[in-house]
Order: sequence, then structure tokens, then C-alpha cells
Amino acid sequence: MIELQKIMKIDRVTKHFGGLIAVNSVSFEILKGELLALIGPNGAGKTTLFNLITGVFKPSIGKIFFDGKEISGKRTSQIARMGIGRTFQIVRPFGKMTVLENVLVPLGKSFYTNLSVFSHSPRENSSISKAMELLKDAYLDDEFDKMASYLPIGMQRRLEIARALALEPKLLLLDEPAAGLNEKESMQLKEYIEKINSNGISILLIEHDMKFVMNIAKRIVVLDHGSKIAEGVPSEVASNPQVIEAYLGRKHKKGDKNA
Amino acid sequence: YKIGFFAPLTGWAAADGSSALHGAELAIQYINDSGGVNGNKLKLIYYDDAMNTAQAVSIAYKLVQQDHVLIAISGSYSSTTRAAAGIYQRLGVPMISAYAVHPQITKTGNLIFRVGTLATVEGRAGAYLAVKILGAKRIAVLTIDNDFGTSLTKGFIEEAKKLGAQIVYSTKYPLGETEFRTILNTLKQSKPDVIYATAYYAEAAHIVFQAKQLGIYVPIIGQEGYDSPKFIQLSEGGSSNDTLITTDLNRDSSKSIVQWFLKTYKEKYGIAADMVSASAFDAVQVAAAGLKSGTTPNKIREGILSIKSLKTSVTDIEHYTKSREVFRPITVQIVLAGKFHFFREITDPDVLNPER
Amino acid sequence: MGYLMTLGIFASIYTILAISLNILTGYAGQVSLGHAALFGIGAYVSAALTVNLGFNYWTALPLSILITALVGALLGLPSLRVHSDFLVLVTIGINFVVVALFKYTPFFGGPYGLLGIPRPSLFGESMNTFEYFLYAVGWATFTILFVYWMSKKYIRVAFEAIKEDEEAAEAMTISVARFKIYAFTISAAFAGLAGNLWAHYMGVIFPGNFSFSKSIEIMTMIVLGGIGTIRGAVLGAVLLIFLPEYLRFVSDYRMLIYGLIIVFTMIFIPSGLLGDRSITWKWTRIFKKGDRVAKNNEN
Amino acid sequence: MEFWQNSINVLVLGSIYVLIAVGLSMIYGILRVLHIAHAGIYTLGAFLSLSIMEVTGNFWIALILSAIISGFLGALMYRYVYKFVLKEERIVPLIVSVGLFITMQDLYRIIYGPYKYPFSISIPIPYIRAGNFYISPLQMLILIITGIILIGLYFVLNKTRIGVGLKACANDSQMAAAVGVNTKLTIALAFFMGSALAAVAGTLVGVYDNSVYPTMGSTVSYKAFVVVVLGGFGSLKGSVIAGFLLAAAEVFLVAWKGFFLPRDAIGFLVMILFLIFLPNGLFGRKER
Amino acid sequence: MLKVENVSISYGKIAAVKDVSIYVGKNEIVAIVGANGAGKTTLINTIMGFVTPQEGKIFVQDHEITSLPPWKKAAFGLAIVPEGGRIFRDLTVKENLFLGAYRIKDKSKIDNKMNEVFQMFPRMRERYRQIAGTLSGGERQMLAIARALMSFPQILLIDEISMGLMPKLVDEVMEAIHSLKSKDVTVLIAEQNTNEVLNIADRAYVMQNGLIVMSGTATELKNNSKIKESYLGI
Ligand SMILES: Nc1ncnc2c1ncn2[C@@H]1O[C@H](COP(=O)(O)OP(=O)(O)OP(=O)(O)O)[C@@H](O)[C@H]1O
Ligand SMILES: Nc1ncnc2c1ncn2[C@@H]1O[C@H](COP(=O)(O)OP(=O)(O)OP(=O)(O)O)[C@@H](O)[C@H]1O
Ligand SMILES: [Mg+2]
Ligand SMILES: [Mg+2]
Repeated sequence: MIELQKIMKIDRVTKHFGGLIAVNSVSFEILKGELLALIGPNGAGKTTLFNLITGVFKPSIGKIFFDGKEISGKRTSQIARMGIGRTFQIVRPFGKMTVLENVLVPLGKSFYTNLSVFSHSPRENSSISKAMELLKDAYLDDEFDKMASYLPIGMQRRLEIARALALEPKLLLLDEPAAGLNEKESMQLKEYIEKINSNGISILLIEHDMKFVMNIAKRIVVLDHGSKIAEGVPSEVASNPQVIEAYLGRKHKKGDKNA
Repeated sequence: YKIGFFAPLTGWAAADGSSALHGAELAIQYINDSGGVNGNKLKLIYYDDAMNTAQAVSIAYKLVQQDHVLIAISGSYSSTTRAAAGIYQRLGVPMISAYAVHPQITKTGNLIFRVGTLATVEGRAGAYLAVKILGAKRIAVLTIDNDFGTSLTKGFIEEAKKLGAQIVYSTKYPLGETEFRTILNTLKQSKPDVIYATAYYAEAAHIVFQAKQLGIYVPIIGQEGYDSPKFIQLSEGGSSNDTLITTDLNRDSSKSIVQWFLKTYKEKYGIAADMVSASAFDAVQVAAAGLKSGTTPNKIREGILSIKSLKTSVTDIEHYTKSREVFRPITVQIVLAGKFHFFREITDPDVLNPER
Repeated sequence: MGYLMTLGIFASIYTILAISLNILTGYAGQVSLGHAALFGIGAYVSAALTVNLGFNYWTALPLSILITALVGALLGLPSLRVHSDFLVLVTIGINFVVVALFKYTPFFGGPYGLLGIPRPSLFGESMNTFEYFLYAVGWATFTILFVYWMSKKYIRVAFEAIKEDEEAAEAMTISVARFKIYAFTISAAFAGLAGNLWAHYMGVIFPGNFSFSKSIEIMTMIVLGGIGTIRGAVLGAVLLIFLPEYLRFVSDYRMLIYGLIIVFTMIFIPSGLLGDRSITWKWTRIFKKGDRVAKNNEN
Repeated sequence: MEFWQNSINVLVLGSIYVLIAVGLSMIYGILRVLHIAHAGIYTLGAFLSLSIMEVTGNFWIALILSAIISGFLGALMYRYVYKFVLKEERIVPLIVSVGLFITMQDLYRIIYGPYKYPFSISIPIPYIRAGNFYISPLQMLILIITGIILIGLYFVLNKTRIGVGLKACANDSQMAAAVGVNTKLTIALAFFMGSALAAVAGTLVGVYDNSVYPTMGSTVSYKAFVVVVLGGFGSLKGSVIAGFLLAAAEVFLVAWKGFFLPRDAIGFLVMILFLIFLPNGLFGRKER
Repeated sequence: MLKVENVSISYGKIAAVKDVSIYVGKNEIVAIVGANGAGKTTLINTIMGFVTPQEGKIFVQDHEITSLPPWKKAAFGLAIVPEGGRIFRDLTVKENLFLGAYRIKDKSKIDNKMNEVFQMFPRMRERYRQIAGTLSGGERQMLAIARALMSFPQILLIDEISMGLMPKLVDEVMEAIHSLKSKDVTVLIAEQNTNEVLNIADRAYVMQNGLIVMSGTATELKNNSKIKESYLGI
């Protein structure tokens, strides 16, 4: 029997903020190499779930496993080193560094845990060429020496992805990468993400742009008020009345035809 | 003849620094008006050390190597004076500390002198006053937490215990403190016969005022730190009255130099002279006495060591001991109706001996 | 000569101090207004070892650096919980508490300070002022070179990352806690060195030498010179040591003018005299081309 | 008895801390500048009161006039100094502030001389004494003035639009302007009020200690920050409570004979421990 | 109602907006569309007064307002929904809403408006006391819109409103904006989500590299495939 390998397992995870239950006993799994989308109304708890996975918050209840190991309770930097890269909903590149320097930061991954931080230089040719390669994939190679904060938002988004990829992650968490992009740019982004995914990197993606999601996701998990209300392939989810009611709105009934 | 001088003229210690400078300037004027030293006029070269030891050290080099002074006078506090003393000793220029009390200053080397009374001696005099003269059995002690307070208290407690009194309360407080009510409240519970409070005039003014406010009427004994008209000005409602202090300056003295000094100082600077200015005045007088016997370091040194009852000093300077400290009687002053007055003189040589 | 050499020694010591604070504040973004405490610990440890415990200077030197570094690591712990201006206040607080401890601990001489601290001896003879001047300049040069070298390595990248955005840095596998402690430790080690040099030059130290106002002075040096740069720290240190001395001719207005110079420099050249973005620095670079930093700033 | 007497000390000492800190907190809240020069204004207030009192002979005129003049100078300080460096790194305004403070202190020394001036007034408040317990007229004066000012401030900040405007400016002054808040005026007003409060505090301390001198602000400059920070970022309520808490810690730890550190160090020690457990102060909202 | 004449803005050496002229008629909804970095935000921020233009003039009903500070512009009835849901992060939802109504003195008017806003975004009523900085991305957008509406704007400047909003809300918000027409509000809206915005706009300008490269009625632009292709990337 072939067992599908799971890169991540989220097991009945709950997070409270004071009296508010932001994430409520959510369980789902991500398969190796899969591109899973996480959608749901504003304030449903999607970003909070990302923060739980990456160790920014600790789950109030529940466990998270990555690659067979429990990661809940570990420090963010440890989790990142295990192979989880992420982007932020509100972009946060290192604004006062150049684009190139931004990508050089994660390339020091193997030095940050020991004293070789003192002996290795980010200016070594191998690092620079590696970084330039990553930037090229993100269509950012022309901007390499600009200050990151001066870039338009779309480029900052791609820069964040490139930066996360430099960690050579097994799982990439993308929080609304298409927000604020026009359609041409989203198409470009879609290609970029698909390319990443085809290199074997599993992706968990939050996005409100339904056209984007329906096109790219193999499977979708829907959260509402912190709880999982649906899970399945795009067409299934898009026609789920609960999802339409809470999230898509009536107009989007035609949206599932698109998908 | 050039005389070097340094003092804190800016920063938190500027008040004492300025007084010291004024005192020194007045002495220069006095000496030059009466013909100078062996016919040579004196010239004061002064710099601001901002109460910074680093600046005091660089000033020392500047005074000696660029200004070529024959002798230097410190109008500064202990830390700067002590740091600079090492340099003067190393460079072979005598230095006189006007009023800094750190016991180690004169131990720096054979060229370093002091004009003020050694703090431990003054502490002993305080104990003598409290126990022998006032007959106290139970004593409370307040110590300002710097070398001045610590040395005074050390001398005081040793002597007081030796004379048979009991220390019933003792605490430290920081320089610049204005709030003593908490301490005094606790002190009151220990029912002392007298309070020995080391302080400068600002803290002293608060202590005597707040003590009276709390209904503490036992005698308070202070020292030269109190010896400023500012003490009386700052302590409200005549609360400074009856305070006793051990000091070097006897304002009721019949010595003509004392009255000239007090009068001219007031005229010239618009403010009454204090202990610090008197000490700086005397430091210049001591320097002049040294210069009289020659201008080499050794001659100056010998000149100072051979002083006998210096007439031109505002405070009584009997002679210098071999550890380059002054031997002098200590006067006890009392505040009456808002003025310092002569109360008693302590002459017991055992108490006064700096070599003890 | 002794005068200039003394100033040179102070400038060297403050160069080391300024650079060490620059590692912490300029590189790692941890604003500390308690740096004089570490300076003081270096000075006091070395002085106590030699004066009270009879250690040889050459043994006391590494020990004082090591102990200051350890204390630095310890004092860095609050920075893991406390951020931005709260951290600034904590560091100020640490400064006050450390000075109070010196003042209230008899072992450290209490208010009398520690005296008779020996000059280091070389071939059996204790150094004279000129030799000490060379010695101090030597250490300052070493510090400059070491930190320059360090600033080209990944450690600097990690520092910059936590300075800009701690959460993003964590996501980049950089353990914020570890690198904050590194910053505090390295910074403290150099501050300890500076303290050692100070104590053994002055021969006497007092608690008041390491007060909060000294911390402000060190901070002023790096900000005035250009924060985040070694050249700025050096210039700031040299300038603020020599400036008050050269202002002596205005005598009574010395501190007034000193204060005004600080205010006006910061208003007109806010990124510091030699800061990356300052006009004054760009002037000095006008004939050099192809500098990446300069190019960036035109964008 | 001793406890009650010490409690009065806490109230008086606390009142002074609060007066200084509330003004600072307002300015800090809005500009996030570590405004060390606030202590320079405090000293200015004391000197102005002293001088005006010499001319007019009336303490109340002196107090109010000095508060107004100091307030204006504070606002000018914003307009002609801080404004230019606000966009820079946070440490730059701090250094500017340090420079200003050095300049101000030395200016007072040059004008007034380095000595302490006595500042005594007579006020028609009876001496309250019951056995060993007493409240002096000056203590009463400080308590009353602080009380009035705090109530007034509460009213201004909570019942007028100035308060909301201040909050908005503190948060995002550009957006505040977009919703119609005259940010220029509001910031100037914060400086005016804060500086006037500092001047009142300086005057009261001058009278209470019966001494006014150029460096009287030195300790205050950082003590006030302890209070502001303990209270939490720019939270006025926090500053008030923190001011009294700090005073209480200082008074009672000094009274406790076994404690070995001086008063200032106690204040800081309390602050450090406090912040380690409550890293955002009493009423601080997490800064993001 | 709103007229922008030959405005140019640059940040240092970068020219972000070059010689742009647009106008918005009374009760009209006009969209500015264009790629990333085209200069939309810069233009909107300039109209609100966050940025001062190097050249050109801006008028509201014949009053020149070019370089007035924002609070004076607010007095002319301008309000902004800024990019990225820029709300007062340290204040509560309630305080944010009241600040929106900062210039309104009539309490009952405020209360009525508040109810209206709550109907549009029930979530805001639920989270009345939450610190705005902890709201989710979409909730912040809602609050930003609600805050702008609280000021009874005559001219509403909207920047990238759909960013981060869920599809259902995008529709609802777009409808709400459309309905502002009937409430005497003039709207200038910058948007990437071209399809949605062209559905509700009357007219639109296309921006690219700081220039207006195209303008016309929404229907024209929607149906012109060449334009869609080259500028809008649809
Ligand atoms: N620190 C916090 N304190 C209190 N409430 C919080 C906090 N962080 C998030 N919340 C609340 O938790 C809920 C979930 O927030 P989250 O950011 O995860 O939503 P989301 O699904 O990402 O929404 P969106 O699509 O709008 O970004 C929201 O209602 C938010 O207001
Ligand atoms: N503060 C700034 N400093 C320097 N350049 C800036 C600044 N803000 C914007 N720019 C530049 O100005 C140009 C126009 O930016 P603007 O934000 O107005 O575009 P936009 O059309 O709103 O784009 P987006 O879709 O990303 O919001 C861009 O090239 C941008 O990099
Ligand atoms: Mg989110
Ligand atoms: Mg934009």
C-alpha cells in the first residue's frame, strides 16, 4: 500500500486571545509536494494559524507536526531552520537593506547556530550568485541594489518569497501574496509559485483572490470563526453552501464555473 | 611666579568651584598688593575640570608642561584632586589641596599638601564636642555617602566609642538628597541625645529644617560642610539656629586678615565667604610661604614644611606635620540668630593629631 | 607633550568604548544608555584584581575583559523581554545600580574609590606615558581592525536583521535571543578592555567616573560621528575628547558652546558627521565612484 | 504613626514626580522623544518663579506667569528644534535633547551663578499636627495644586476634543491630520501643557526645598522617565499611578533599615524588576 | 468638484507622478487604475495633503487647496481610506470611529452614522473595544472605510480598498461605494482590482510610470481589449 506522505499535520489546534477564540480545534494535513490553500472570511484565524505554525504564538491546545516531528512550542528560528519558510500578510522585508542583502540574510542559515558566523562572509561569490539566481527567479534581478522599502508592493511580495526560498524550505507559507497586485502581476506571481511548487516544495497559501486560488490550489481548507468548515478540491469547496454564505457571497456562484 | 589652579567651574559642583576660585583670586590680590613673594608678583592660571577626573589629569599636564607653573592648587573635590595629584607628583610639581578630604590625597607623594583639616581629625573633634563637651550618651549618625562623609563618620565613631558613648542609629544617604523625613522619622525612634550629621550645606539645611519639623530638638552637630552662609539662608524659619559645627574658620576671630578677607570677599563677589573660599585663600598663602624659600620643588616643599603659625592665613595654620597635613586647633561655631558665632575651641593635641 | 599624549590615550580609550557601543546600538539596534556601567566593571575588576588581590597586570587584563563580557551577557538578558525605550530605561537603571554597588561595596573601595592601580610593566619596568600612549593606540587599532573584520561577516548580517525586524529575523532562522546576547557580550568585552586601559592609566578610579552622564557622552560620540559606522565612532570619540579641551579659550561659555555644537550638528547633519547618509560623508566620497552604498542613497 | 507620616511623604514626593512625569508623558506620547530637556524647563520654571516673585512679591502671579512663559518656550523648542529631527532615527532627538539640556543648565549658571538661591514663601495654610503626625503648609500646597491640576487635566483630556486629538497624533499624526486634527497646534499644545506642568513642578520643588539652582533638574531628568516608562507608553493614568508607586518604593525601602542601596538606585531597581515582569509598563499597550 | 492640474511629484530623484491632470465631477465615481508603482498612491496622498507636489495645482470647487495641510483639506470635505488599512493601531475600534467623526459636533448625527456603518460592517460592532492593531487584515480595511465614512465626506479618496478583503466583502464594499453616489459623495478610487472597480466607476484613468496614459468611461475601458491588454494586463 502506498502511503501518501504528510509534510505537516495540524492536530486539534486552538488559540485564545483573552476571551476570543481565534482558532478553534482545527485539524488538517498537508501532503508532501502539495499546494494547499487556506481561505476564509476576514478574521477567521488564518494568519493566526500561520503564526501558530511558525512558533510566533504557542497553541493554547493541540499539536503541530512537521515532517514527523512535533514543532509546537519550538522557537520561531528553530522551526524556520527545520524547513518552513514564510511571508507576511503586511509585507516586512528588511526595509533598510538592499534587495540583494535581503536574500543574503537567509543564506547564512547554516552559520547562525555556531561560531562560523564570525568566519563566513555574505560577500563570498557563491552566496552572491546564489542570491542573484533566486532574485532572477523572482524577476527582481534588476532591482538588486535598491533599498527594499522603496520597492512597490508587488516587488516586495516577491522579494519576501525569494527570501523565504533562500532557506531551502520544505514547506512555504504564503500569506495573501496576491493582495494589491493587478491581474497581470498575479499571473506572473502564479507562474512563480507554480514553479516553486513543481520543484517539490509544499505550499500552504492564504489568499482572498478567488480566481487566483481556484486556479492554483489542488485542495482547499476553509476556516470560519476559527473553525474548519470545509475541506476539499476547489470545485467542491466553491459550491459548498456554507462557504458561499460565509465567504464567497452569492455573486460568486458563477465563480465555481470558472474553477 | 605662576600658580596653577583647577576647580569645577561648570556642572553640579560649580558652586564650590567658583567659591574656591574667588578665594584663590583674593589671596593673589592680597599678596601682590603687599609686594608679592620676594618681590615677584603671583599669577593665577586656572582651568575648569567640570568634576571630571580625566579633565583634571589633562589639566595637570597642561599646567605643568605648557604653562610651567611652579606649584598647583586644587580647588576641586577628592576624586579629581586625587587623580591629578598623581600627575603632579610624577612631574615633580608641588600641589596643595584646598579642601578635598580624601585621606589618600597627601599619601600620593612627598610633594602633595593639604590645607583643610583631615576628615578623620575633624570627625574626632566632633566626637569630642558631642561627648566631652555636650555630655551625650546616645548618638545618631547620618553619613553622606561619599569620601567626605565616610571619613568624618569613621573618625567620629571611633572617638565617640572610645569616649564611652553609644551609637544608637546610623545610616547613609546620597549626595544631593533633599528628602530626609523618612530617615529622620526612623531616627527619632532611637531617642538620641545628639545627632551627628555629615553633610554639605544644602543637605544640612534640609536636615535641620526637617528635623525641627518632625519635632526633633536634640542638638545637631555638623562640620565644615555646613560652613557657608547658604546653610543659614536655605534652612527655613531659622531652623539652623543652635546647630553646632566643627570647622576651621572662626568668623569672630580678632585676626585682622580674617576680617579683611570676610569684608573684601563680600564686597568683591557680592556674596559672603564660606569655608571653601577660605581654604582656597589659605592654599595660596601656603603656596606663597613655600615660594618664599625658593622656586624649585624641593625648596617649595621645605618652605611649606617649615611654616610656623602662618599669620596670613584666614584659618589657623600652626604647622605642617611630616605627612603634609596641617596641625591646627579646631573651632566650634554655633548658629545664633542666623549667624555663625564662636562657641569653643578644641585644642586637645591627641584629638587634633593628623598622624594618629 | 604629556598633555597631548594624555588626550591621545583618552581618545584611544573612548574610541574603543564608542566602537563597542556601536556594535550594540549601531549594528544590533539595542539602544543602551548604560554603557558606562560596563566600562566601570572593566575598570573596577582589573583594579580590584591588581590592587586588592595582587594579580599581575597581564593576568588581570584578560580576566577583566572576560568578566566584563560575562556580566555583559547577563545584563543582556532583560533585552530579551524588554524592548525599545523600555530597554533604554532598563539600561539607564542598570547604570545607576552598578554605580551604587561600587559605592556601597567596601571591596571596591566604596566612595573612596580604588587607588594605587599599577601601570602595566614591560620588561620589568612600568610603562611611562609615551609607552602607555602607544599601548592604548595599539589596542584602539586592534579594536578597529577586529570590528571592521567582524562587520564583513555573517554576524553583522544577523545583527542588522534583528535590528530591523525581530519577527522577520526569526523567520530567517536567526535566533534573536542568541544574537542579542552575542551583541551584549562582544560589546561588553571591548568596554571591559577600555575600562582596563582607563584604570591602569589613571591609577585611581571612583564610582562617579562611570555615571549615567558618561553613558550619554559615549552615545553622543557615536551618534555625532555617524551611528552604525566605525569611522563615525572613531571621529566622535576623538572629537568629543579634544573639543572640550580646545574650547577652554572661551572659558566660562565652554559647556554652553559644547551643548550648542551638539544640537546644531544633529539638526544640520542628523545622520552624523560621517554617517552613511550625511552630506559631510558624501563630500569626502565625491571623487570615488562605484561605491554601492553611495549609489543606493541616490535612489 | 511612622507609617502614616511616611505615607504623607509618599503623597508629596509622588505628587512632584507625577507633575513632572505627566507633562513628559504627554510630550513623549506624542513625539516618542526621550525629552531630557524637560528637566531644563523644570529648572527654568523655578528660576522664572523666583525672579518674578522678586519683582511682584506675589507667589501666585509668579507661579502662573512662569508656567505660561515656560509653556511657550517648550512649544518653541518643538517648533525650532525637535521638528527638524523627528524623522531621523529615534536616538537623534535624544542626543539633541541632551545637548539642549547641557546648554540650558549652563545658561542658568551663567545668568544666575552657580549658587543655590533660597526660595521661601508664606502661604495662608495652617499647620496640621496631631501628636507626631503633621502636614506642613508646603506639603499641603503641593497636594492641593497637584490635585487641582490632575482634575483639570483629566477634564481637558477626557471631556474635550484635545484629548482625542492628542491620542490620534500620538498614534499616527499624518492620519490624525487627515481626519481633521490640527496636528501642528495639537503637538504645540502638548509641549505647552507639558512644559507648563514642568515649570509648576520646578517652582513647587524650589519652594519645598527652599533652594533653586542651575543643576536642580539633573536627577529629575531621568527620574521622570522612570515614571513615564513604568506607567506605560504615554499613558497619563499610568504615569500618575507609577509616580506614586515609585515614591512609595523609595520611601518605604529607605525607611526599611536593612536596605543597602541609595534612594535613586532603589527607584531604578524597582523599575528594572517591574519591567522584566511587565515589559510594557502598567498601562502600556504593546508597541508594534 | 475635484480638479488636479499638471501635478508632478518626486521623491528625491524619482519622479513618481509626472504632469498629471484629472478631474472628478460631483457625485461621480472615478477610478485610477494601473500597475504596481504607477503612482496611484502618491497621487491620492498628494490630494489629501500627505505629500506636497513640486508642481501643479489642486482645486476643490474652485478653491485652490494645493498645499494646504491635511486638516484644512478635511474641512473641505475630503476624507481618505489609506492604503494598507492604516488605522490608529493603539486605539480601540471605538476611538478610531470617533476620530473619524472628529469634525462633527452633533452627537446624534454621529450616533446615526455609527449605526449605518455597523450595518455595513457588523464585525465592527462586535469588536467595538478591541485594540485596532490586533484586528485581522480585512478587519482593518473595514475599520479604515468605516472611519472615513464617519466624517460625512463630500469627496472620498480610496486607495486599494479591496486589498485583503474577502470576496464577499469586496462585493459588498463596492456596492456600498456605488450607493454613495446617491448620498451626495464624490469618489476617487485607486484600485488594482480593475474588473470590480470598473463595474461601479463612471469613468477611469489609466496610470503607468507616473503618467496618465489613457482615460475614458468605465464601459469604454472595459470593452477596449487593446487597452486591457497593454495597460491593465487582463
Ligand atoms: N493579539 C490579538 N489579540 C486579540 N485578538 C486578536 C489578536 N490577533 C488576532 N486577533 C483576532 O483574531 C481573529 C483572527 O485573526 P487573523 O489575523 O488570524 O485573521 P485572518 O483569518 O488572517 O483574517 P484576514 O483575512 O482578514 O487577514 C481576528 O478577529 C482578530 O481580530
Ligand atoms: N517614500 C518614498 N520614497 C521613495 N520612493 C517612493 C516612495 N513612495 C513611493 N515611491 C516610489 O514612487 C513610485 C510610485 O509609487 P506609488 O506607491 O504611488 O505607486 P502605486 O501606483 O500606488 O503602486 P502600488 O500598486 O504598489 O500601491 C514607485 O516607483 C515607488 O517606488
Ligand atoms: Mg490574515
Ligand atoms: Mg498604492
